[in-house]
Amino acid sequence: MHFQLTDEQRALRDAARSYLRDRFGPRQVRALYEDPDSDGVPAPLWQALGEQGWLAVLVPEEHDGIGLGLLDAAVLAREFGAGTVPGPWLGTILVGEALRLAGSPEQQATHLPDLAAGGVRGAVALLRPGWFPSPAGAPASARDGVLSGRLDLVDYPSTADLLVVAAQDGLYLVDPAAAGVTVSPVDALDRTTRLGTVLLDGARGEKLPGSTPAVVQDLLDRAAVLVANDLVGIARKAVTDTVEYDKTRVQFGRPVGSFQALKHSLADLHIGVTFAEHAATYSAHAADVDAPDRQLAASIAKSKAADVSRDATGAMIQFHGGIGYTWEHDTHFYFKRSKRLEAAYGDAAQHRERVARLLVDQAPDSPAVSAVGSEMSAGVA
Amino acid sequence: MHFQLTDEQRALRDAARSYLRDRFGPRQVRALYEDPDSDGVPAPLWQALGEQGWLAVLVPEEHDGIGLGLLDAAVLAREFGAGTVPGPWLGTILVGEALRLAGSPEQQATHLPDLAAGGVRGAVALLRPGWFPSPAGAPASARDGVLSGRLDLVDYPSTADLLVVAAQDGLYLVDPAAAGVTVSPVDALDRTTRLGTVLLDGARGEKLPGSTPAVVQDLLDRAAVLVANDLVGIARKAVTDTVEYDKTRVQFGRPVGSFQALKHSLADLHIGVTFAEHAATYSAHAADVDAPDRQLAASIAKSKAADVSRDATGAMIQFHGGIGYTWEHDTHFYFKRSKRLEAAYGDAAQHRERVARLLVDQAPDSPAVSAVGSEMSAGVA
Amino acid sequence: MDLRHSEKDEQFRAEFRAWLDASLPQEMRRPEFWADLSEEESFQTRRTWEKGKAQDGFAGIAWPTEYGGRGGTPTMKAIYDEEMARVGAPSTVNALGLAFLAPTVMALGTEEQKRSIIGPLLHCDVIWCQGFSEPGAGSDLAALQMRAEPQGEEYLLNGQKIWTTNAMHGDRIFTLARTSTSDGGKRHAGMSMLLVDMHQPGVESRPLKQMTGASEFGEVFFTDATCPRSDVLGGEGNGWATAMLLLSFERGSSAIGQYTEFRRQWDDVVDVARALDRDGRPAAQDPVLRQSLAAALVELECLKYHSWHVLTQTTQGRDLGFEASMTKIMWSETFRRVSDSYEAVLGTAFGVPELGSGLRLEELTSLAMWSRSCTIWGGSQQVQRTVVAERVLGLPR
Amino acid sequence: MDLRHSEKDEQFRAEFRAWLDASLPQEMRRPEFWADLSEEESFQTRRTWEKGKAQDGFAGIAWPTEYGGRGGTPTMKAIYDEEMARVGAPSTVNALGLAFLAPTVMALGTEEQKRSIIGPLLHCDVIWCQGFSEPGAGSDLAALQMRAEPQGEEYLLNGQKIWTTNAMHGDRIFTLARTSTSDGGKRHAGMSMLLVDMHQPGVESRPLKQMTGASEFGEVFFTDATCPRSDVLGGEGNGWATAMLLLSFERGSSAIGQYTEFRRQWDDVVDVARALDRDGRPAAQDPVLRQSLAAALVELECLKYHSWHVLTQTTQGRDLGFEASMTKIMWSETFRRVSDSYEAVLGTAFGVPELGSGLRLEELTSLAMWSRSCTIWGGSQQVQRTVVAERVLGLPR
Repeated sequence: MHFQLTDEQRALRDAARSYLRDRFGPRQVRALYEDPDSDGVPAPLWQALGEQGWLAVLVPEEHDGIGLGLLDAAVLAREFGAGTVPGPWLGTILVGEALRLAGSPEQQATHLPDLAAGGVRGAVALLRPGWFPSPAGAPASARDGVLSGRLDLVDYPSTADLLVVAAQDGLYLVDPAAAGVTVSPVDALDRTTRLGTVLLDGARGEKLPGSTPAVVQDLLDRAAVLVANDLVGIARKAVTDTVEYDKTRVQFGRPVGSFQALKHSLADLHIGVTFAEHAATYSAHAADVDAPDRQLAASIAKSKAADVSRDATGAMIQFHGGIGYTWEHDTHFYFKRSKRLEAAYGDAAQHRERVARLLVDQAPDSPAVSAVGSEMSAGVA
Repeated sequence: MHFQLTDEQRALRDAARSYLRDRFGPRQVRALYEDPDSDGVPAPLWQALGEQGWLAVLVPEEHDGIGLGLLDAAVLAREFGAGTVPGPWLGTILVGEALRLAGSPEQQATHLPDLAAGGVRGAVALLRPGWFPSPAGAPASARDGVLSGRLDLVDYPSTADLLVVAAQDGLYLVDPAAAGVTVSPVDALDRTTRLGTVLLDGARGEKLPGSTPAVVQDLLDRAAVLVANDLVGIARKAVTDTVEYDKTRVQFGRPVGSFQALKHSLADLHIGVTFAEHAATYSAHAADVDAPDRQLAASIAKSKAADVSRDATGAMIQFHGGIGYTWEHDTHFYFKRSKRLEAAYGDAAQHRERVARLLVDQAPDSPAVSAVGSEMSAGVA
Repeated sequence: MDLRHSEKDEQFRAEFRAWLDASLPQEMRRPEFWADLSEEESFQTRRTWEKGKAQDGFAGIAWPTEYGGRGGTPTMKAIYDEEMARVGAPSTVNALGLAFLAPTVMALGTEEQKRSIIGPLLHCDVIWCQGFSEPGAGSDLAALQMRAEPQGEEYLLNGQKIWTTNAMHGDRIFTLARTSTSDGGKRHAGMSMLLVDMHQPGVESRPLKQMTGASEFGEVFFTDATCPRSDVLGGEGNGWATAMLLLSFERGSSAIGQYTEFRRQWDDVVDVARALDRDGRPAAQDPVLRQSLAAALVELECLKYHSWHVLTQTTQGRDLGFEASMTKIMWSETFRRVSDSYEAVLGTAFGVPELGSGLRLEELTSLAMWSRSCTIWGGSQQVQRTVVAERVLGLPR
Repeated sequence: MDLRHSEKDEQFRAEFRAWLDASLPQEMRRPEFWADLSEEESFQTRRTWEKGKAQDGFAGIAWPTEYGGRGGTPTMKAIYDEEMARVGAPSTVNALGLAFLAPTVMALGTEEQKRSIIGPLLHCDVIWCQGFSEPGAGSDLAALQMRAEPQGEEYLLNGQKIWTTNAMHGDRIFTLARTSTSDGGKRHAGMSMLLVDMHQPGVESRPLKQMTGASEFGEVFFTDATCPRSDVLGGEGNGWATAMLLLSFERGSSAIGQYTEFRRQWDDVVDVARALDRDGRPAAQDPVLRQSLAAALVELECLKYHSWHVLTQTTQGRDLGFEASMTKIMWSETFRRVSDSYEAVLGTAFGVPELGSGLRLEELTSLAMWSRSCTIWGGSQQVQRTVVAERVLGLPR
């Protein structure tokens, strides 16, 4: 039993970490904050994502991808959270996942290689804002392949080459440049994204034939798992930076980090983030091995990560004192990114409600109950 | 504007306080804990309640009572909470209130003088355990004045001379010794009460003619207000005793109360209890002046008091260390009484839901919204 | 227990309400009006309106008439705060001067200082800044480094202040500086409270941008700036005691103004919850969000009760002492609770300027972020809790 | 990432499961069985059953065979904990001996001590108590006062210990005492860990009744009690180091046993919520209670993941160091969360022995109260948080 990343996954993590340390740090993030009218996709960053294979992790090898698992993507998501990395990485990954899980062989062959290489940027609209994360929350309606609906709070629609939209009967590929599609930008507090509203009014969509409700739910869960990992990256960074700051900031003749009230708060946050890291890791692994408790694990990860990231980024401001509330300090990058993601693909309360649906509403010895060795019965790894 | 007790109310409080200090302290409470098979009504205490007029506060003067308001009774309830006082005081007061609010002149004349003097002990069954505090939660059903139903978790039914029972169509007086009434004692963790189940099977009840749904709701609110005051008394005592203990308990060469983490927890508890004290006071006053926000005030008081008392009695154990977990220390009297009362007449969550029904579901400028001077418009004091 | 105000106090309410009806344009009551102005426009608009209010006699409500006040009761001041917040009147441009400087001048100032400072302050002819915090002296004010060397009839000021509200609009600044060289380990000795003209070459103000994007705060740099030796408040070398007295005036505040503001915020959050879709029904019907909204309302109403308690004590001439230092924790935590419920209601839409329905959100979002600064400035929550524990509960240091 | 156990480990699980099926009577798996026994009956029943388990080879799972252990892997020990908790097997009567004394003897004991202590401990022939805390030395263990004066070949013991688990059933006690007079300000010096026979005239045990009414704890009084000088563990004067090593063994624990127990508790709470009426429908359908139940479940599952993490590190021979001291906070807080949700579900029925439906509640109610002691003993939550902050996060003292 090894509940830890493989050597390869650690190498992937280290590669992302060094790239962000050397090539895309807070200075580059700040540039996006100072230029809200830019498209929000720094060209060198996007090029690197393609070159490093970070857009190809989940694309099968037969379509020029690397064919790794969700846990590998989660490793990247966590680093991207810690670095408050902008750009349509998540949207592109999710378009790829939609195609991989529900696309026809032709659709896969047409789009997956470009998505893996970074030549095509994806964006998704899978859930109405505020709705419970299930296929019933699909934001569009479809009739005979023609789509209509208002898709709110879409990440990076203005720069997208390919949209995946959920309608009541499944997923559709939509060309954002097609007739009947109007994209309007919306100001976002978190400037590591560029938000927009997409109006569909008689737009043609190409159905993904395998998009059953179960597959749509799976895609929503995968999105939640990746967001949970991003949040966990944010939260860990918030705690680490705050601890470092409080070791050196002196007030009343001693480092503020020597005050017991701060110590205890930071100890509790550290423990909370540790729990959330485990949950975020396991949720990705559970998807990869199709564990019986994979839905439960996704909801545990998302609710725990959202709570912990909210608390950690809030404490980051409080325990930096006045400086933590300024534009010039990086604190607000974390706070604002966390706010955007805390409720994405279901907020903490909705995922707790889902936990209740899975465990409270079912018979006590339902297979959703997991334990060490549970994968044995699933017979996969 | 005076948001404070009158001199008379302070005198009432001081009288209760000195009686409890001199005549009925923790030693007497402990005797009840050591003798769970006793009837739970110490005779000298009950006699004193009658002699001091503490059972007569709310009974009109025309029926040999003192004719004061709910705030006066609340002052007593708070002291009784602080002293973890046993006995059917609350039940007797509530039977009196039911008669005063809904009884016929004959019913009032027959029972109120005895209730005021302590010659008759009351018990009530107004709400099914766990139900939302409204007339719909009535535990009995009535047909042609004949009652049936199982009344759970009734305080002091075994020693009661007179029961008030809520049925779907209003309140009934029931003689506990009558045919069709069976009382079975139930063990209680909190031994400052004696619980029982009352089975009604064809028991005769005497309707209180004025018991409209509004009056039943009013009675439930008054019960919640008195319980909120009891809880606030518990919570204040828990904080005070813990502060005193932590000033003297030395570990690591200094009083444990000098550690910042304890200080901050106790400061927050002190502030919470202060808020709850205000809310408990105002809720009683609001009933006395029939303020437009009296229902809101009752729910605010009950939810805040329940939360604060739970936190304060829990902290009392934690911040006394091992000794706070022993039978020999008085801590558990407070903890257990708090547990019994936290959910009585609606728990904190149910009263928050009620707040939402009153303010979120109504038009924004409904009269339920209160402010300084709101009584002006009600024209009463 | 009697929550009615006296007839005289209520007459004042009626009079002030009538004045507000007549003198506060409807558009100025809407947050959108202010959201659409630049900071400079907003400041000047508020200044002009406030000047008119003072000219009509609604400034310094509870202050003596001989210094330009209205000579009213503490209750009238509470009513004033409440009515201002109720209609959403513009916030004062002279907040620090009104809350801190004026009562200190009244208590410790010379007759000349009283006459020259209070009137122009009330009429917004002089906008006052407060210069206390420094980069190395936040929670630990006594660590401040700014020097004011006596040179003949003047002081020569050198140093830096930070978190200065209205730094870009200030005319004068009351600031704490070291006027004598360090007295060994006595960190509190040798300080003086100086009243410094900001319109001089040696004073430079820079805006400090906040995470909201706004710049209510700034930094003030002093480079050989001067200040006459007569412009000391409370006596040379008494700066620490003067500052402590000054900060204590916040404690007398009843918080009824804050309550009324936050209650308006809560009402607006509820409106948003009614408009926002959540699973095909209004978010206001979601049982879990209702818990969050109601929990905030419970704290709000408790804050109101507490403000009645404080007002009762003040009216009866009682000094609440350190007990009153709980008020800062109470209102800032309550503000956080209301803001938290806004965050919960908005979810992914937090930070978006408006909802599809046209409901504008800038103001509510700014408030939610602003609530996070309120647990830091004016004594962080951590510092305040220690004060409550030691001074109110008597726990050992 | 591979959460499967090795085939050998899983064989052990199958074997142990089969043994449990055959050897643990059904009635002993039900909490009611235990609730209806006296404390003495309960202890003796558990002791007898545990003895049988040891005789059949299921004790000391990961300990060397030469001292009576099974010679298994850390994973087998985790599987053992999990299977024991899963079926609700009786808890061990020798908890302190197994968790603390045995590994310390293995690390520091003489060969003679290893041979004479481990076997009888595993077979419950000798029940061990731990004598650390004193009335004046709780969180601050170094403040202990008990004296053990060397007199020829013996120590003469005088003093008092408190919070001693199994005080009324113990045969021997490993206890920390001062064997040399105070060494100036060095509070940690001059202590020794003594292994004392409790069946002697100078040792008196008294039960200490808890708020639950039960008496798992007791006090032990030493009045000129004796102990041979050969019964020192870890060397005379090395008591503090020996105690610190001893306490560190708790940190290696993976908490999978606790997870499994608390998860059973949670399942039972859910059953209660399904049975309990709330407004005419099961409490389990109340949206707010569901949040409380689910929040507890989230913590529970995170505790399980963490136990996998610890087990992974242990299996790979890594020392988790102080990082592992977080485990105590994690499991005790999780236990509190589950207990809190029970309190919320029960409401006014908390503390009543059964529901109308016949559902027995004594065990769940005892657990809910017991959870409040777990944040105190074995290093209070406050002490643990300081350790995490200083030793794991590196915050300054």
